[in-house]
Amino acid sequence: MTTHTGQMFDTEELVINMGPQHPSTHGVLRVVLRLDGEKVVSSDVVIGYLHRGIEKLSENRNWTQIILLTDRMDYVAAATNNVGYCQTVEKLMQIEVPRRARYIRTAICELQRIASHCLWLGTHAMDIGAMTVFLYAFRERELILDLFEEYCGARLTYNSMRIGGLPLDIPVGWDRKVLEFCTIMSEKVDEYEELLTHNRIWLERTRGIGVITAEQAIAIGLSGPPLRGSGVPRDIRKDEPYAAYDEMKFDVPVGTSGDTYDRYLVRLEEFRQSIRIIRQAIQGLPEGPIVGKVPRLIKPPAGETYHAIESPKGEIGYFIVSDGKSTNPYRFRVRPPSFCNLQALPQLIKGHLVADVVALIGSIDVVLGEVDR
Amino acid sequence: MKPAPPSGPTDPAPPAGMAVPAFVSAIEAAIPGSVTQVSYYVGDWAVIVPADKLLEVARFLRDSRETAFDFCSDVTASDWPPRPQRFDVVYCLYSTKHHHRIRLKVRAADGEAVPSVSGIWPAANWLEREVYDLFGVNITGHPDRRRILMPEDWQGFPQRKDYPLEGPGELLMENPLDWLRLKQAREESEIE
Amino acid sequence: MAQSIAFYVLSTFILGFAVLVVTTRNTVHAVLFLVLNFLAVAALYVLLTAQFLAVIQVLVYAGGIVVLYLFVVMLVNLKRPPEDHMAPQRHNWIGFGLSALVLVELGAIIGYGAVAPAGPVGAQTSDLALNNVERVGMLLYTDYLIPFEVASMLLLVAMVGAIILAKREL
Amino acid sequence: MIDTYLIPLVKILFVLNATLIGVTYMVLLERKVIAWVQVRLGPMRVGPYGILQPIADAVKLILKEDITPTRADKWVFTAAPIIVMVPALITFAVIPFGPVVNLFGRQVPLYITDVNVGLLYIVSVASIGVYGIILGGWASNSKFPLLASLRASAQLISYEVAVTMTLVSMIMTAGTLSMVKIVESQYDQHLWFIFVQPVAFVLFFIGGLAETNRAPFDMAEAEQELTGGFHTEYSGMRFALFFLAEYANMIVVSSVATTLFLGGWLAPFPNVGWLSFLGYVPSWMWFLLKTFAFLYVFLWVRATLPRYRYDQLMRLGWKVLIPIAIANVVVTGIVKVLF
Repeated sequence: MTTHTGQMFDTEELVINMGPQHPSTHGVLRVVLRLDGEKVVSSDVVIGYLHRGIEKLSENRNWTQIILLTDRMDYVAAATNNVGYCQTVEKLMQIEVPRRARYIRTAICELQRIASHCLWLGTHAMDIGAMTVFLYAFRERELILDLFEEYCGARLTYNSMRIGGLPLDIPVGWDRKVLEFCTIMSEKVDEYEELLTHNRIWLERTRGIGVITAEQAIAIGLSGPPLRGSGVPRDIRKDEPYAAYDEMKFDVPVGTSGDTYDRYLVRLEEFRQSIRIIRQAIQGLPEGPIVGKVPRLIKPPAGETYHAIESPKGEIGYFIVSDGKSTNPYRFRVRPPSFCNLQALPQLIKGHLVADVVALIGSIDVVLGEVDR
Repeated sequence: MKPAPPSGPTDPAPPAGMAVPAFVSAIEAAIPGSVTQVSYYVGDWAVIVPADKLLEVARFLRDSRETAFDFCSDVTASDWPPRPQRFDVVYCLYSTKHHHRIRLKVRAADGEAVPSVSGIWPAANWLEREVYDLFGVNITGHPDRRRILMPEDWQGFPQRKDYPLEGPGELLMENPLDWLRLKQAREESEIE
Repeated sequence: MAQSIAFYVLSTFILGFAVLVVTTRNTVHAVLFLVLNFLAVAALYVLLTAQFLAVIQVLVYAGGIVVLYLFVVMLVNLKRPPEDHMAPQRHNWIGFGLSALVLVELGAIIGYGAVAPAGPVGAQTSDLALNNVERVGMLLYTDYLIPFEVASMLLLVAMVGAIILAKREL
Repeated sequence: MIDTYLIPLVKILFVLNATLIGVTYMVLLERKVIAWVQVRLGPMRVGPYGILQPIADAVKLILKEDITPTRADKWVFTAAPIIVMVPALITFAVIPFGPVVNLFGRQVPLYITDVNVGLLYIVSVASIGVYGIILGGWASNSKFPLLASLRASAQLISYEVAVTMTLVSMIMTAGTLSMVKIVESQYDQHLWFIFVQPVAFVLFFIGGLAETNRAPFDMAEAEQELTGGFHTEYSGMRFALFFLAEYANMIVVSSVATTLFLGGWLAPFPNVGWLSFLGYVPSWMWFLLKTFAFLYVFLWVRATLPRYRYDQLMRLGWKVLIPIAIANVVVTGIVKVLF
């Protein structure tokens, strides 16, 4: 809007505040944009509005109580957080998790990944203006929430893992329902693709927007689908297998150009791969116990470790220090994938238009509960 | 009866006979005097590095072909108040080529400078801001050292072990350290 | 009778708005009064059964050109220091000159109208065989072809010029 | 006396009220249609199937507090919604809902008036509506509305060019500017103009979407980007006026498209003998049906497509629609001269 003829008029940069109350910042994210016309000159991301001090809080909770706190970080993928935390403590205590528990964990993680991606797809499409996809994706997410409700009684914050295994075995008939869901879901993914993948407006809105090369993506610390969208085949499920992923057959989709469209394609393909993994995990579900040999009082020996798993958003890592004396961790630290991915936002949106900012916030898929903890 | 606060992490040395992998042994070989201690626990290798050698080691770890730690997973810290160098600043590194991990550790006293590695791994930018914000570790050479999670005018550093966990709301918000002193004085007077 | 009343009312409006355009301090308000002025003029055209002209007046002036004025007024920062607004004395004589010229012109028109009333035009409008639009079209492409083409040429040049000005690197 | 004053007055009152009611029910229709597309139910609480929802909405909006921001330009802020609403309503003056019919023994035309520049009248009146949007955004004295109003006005002006160029080719085809005569000429030529000018139809439809600020061109109120657009600062009935004007404009565009391309009040294929039973359906009914079909497509598009980005929208307007529209005019002229 402002002219570039230089001497004729003074152009002013317009500073606008996107958020913390803004319909498409996915929570309480605040982005201060410096605009030249509608083009973003520079930006500053302000976070911390949802900081609840979970890390500090955990230092005064015992080891089992913390599982509940991890639910509240990435609240759209609570089960994955649970698994990550439990595995870290298991690693500290050197507990062997039974095979059945590992299979169920795998299935639950992947269900959670689908649910999280459904939410991402819905909100991302909504930001770009395709509002029907939003409700379609939520329709399928609802099915997953029903499955989770049947499994652990909760629909959002599951608290569904225990150190050393699972709190409870799967309900009777649950495995059949999960397989049914897989059948439904694989059709619905095609439906999403029909609405968006070859839609010309969608292509124009996402192709070439927010391009980040593989080197830049690694340097800035992107992980998960945004990193794979840039063509780096890094997936912790493959590289450092945990739970039962080493026994599963699945592919890691990677993009080529590192733009919003590729990140979208990667996530859509992950829907299919997740369905594939769930099928394998449920069909090959071994019999056996669901909890390993866990002492009555969970008190890991003094020591520290860092353990990461692949959450739907990227690498979620836990750095835990135990002093070996008390029943709570000495230091509990989460490496939140959303936080590290969000760091790339200023780099991504620079030079793009305001309308692309919302597309890009959606494209890196942040959950503010996890960013701020 | 509370147990006495621990004076530091265990950092156990690798068990005898355990082969030290190349990416750990290469550091000392390349930069003499850079490794204070090598530790191994539940499968994780950690290396303690003096703060003044940190940048050199970090650059070596990123650029050397056999280490190739191009991905900075995490930067965090832990606080051990009884120790003179109370902070452990921990860098979790990962190599997307070789798929191995290592942890670098730097010990620092309150106010002691720890050089920023954000020039080597841009990913460390926000993570170091968080370490500064929550622990008050004096990260130097950082391009944009501001608080990140806490409000800009926050007093004190919440993740420190001596940060008060309770107190009269507003006073705690505005100046936790004053409250701490007040509380200490009160307790002392009660004892007398 | 009714027509005369309408004419005088409209004329009052036109003159009133015109005065407001030049006296209002707020530039956006001035532009808005200009729009109202144009709309009143369009109404005057309707009164003369020149519907085509009226519609074009609204479409081109009120709906197009003034919108651009509004853009400029809104986007360009006009809040200059007050001393800039105080007209320097040296420009006054231009204003006087122009005003005098307009006055002379108006006088000439009135005088001419008094001498030779515009009879034939009124006679043509009552001719219902051809409607308003068609007559304008016929005139434009026969009697006034050359001015019409020259005007379109001028507009084309202006358009190309505007593009070149706006887009430095072609 | 009755013919010159009373009947037009009654017609004006009737059309005005019908339009306003139609507009409020458009809101319900939109919510319902989009809900059905999205496997939802839509409003269900007020009345059976939510049929009284518009009334409840109207009551709510009228009773709401009407806030004028402190730093807003008070007069302009108040005038803007009115400026948007009035043009949308007065365009209905020239839209023919049906031919001259015999009503209570009188010959009554089912349109308010037949101006010989009807089509241009609609275009010019619609161009006034832009002011409401620009001024609404400017007078709010707030950043997001200003940005949105600039977007909206630039968009409207650009697409006005494309739509007007398209209309030129239609005028050439019909040989008249009068809305009634355009319909009559479709009867005379034995064809709806959609079959004569399919390109113009597509252009007009796309342009119409953009002119009414509808998805996928609803840049001005892209709530995901601009938190609501130029009417962010408006509340209560003034906000509702913006809202209603949008729907009124949709109805205008649909009516114009029906008149121009779908033969207005004519039954399908009025000249085909064995289809003459379609003529038993009243003409105004056909008009409403066709208009409604158009409106449905408007809603359908909104439910399906993502939103264009602002620069892409301008590019589409200037680099695609306008050249095609001009080419269409040239081709129409050539065909007209040759045949």
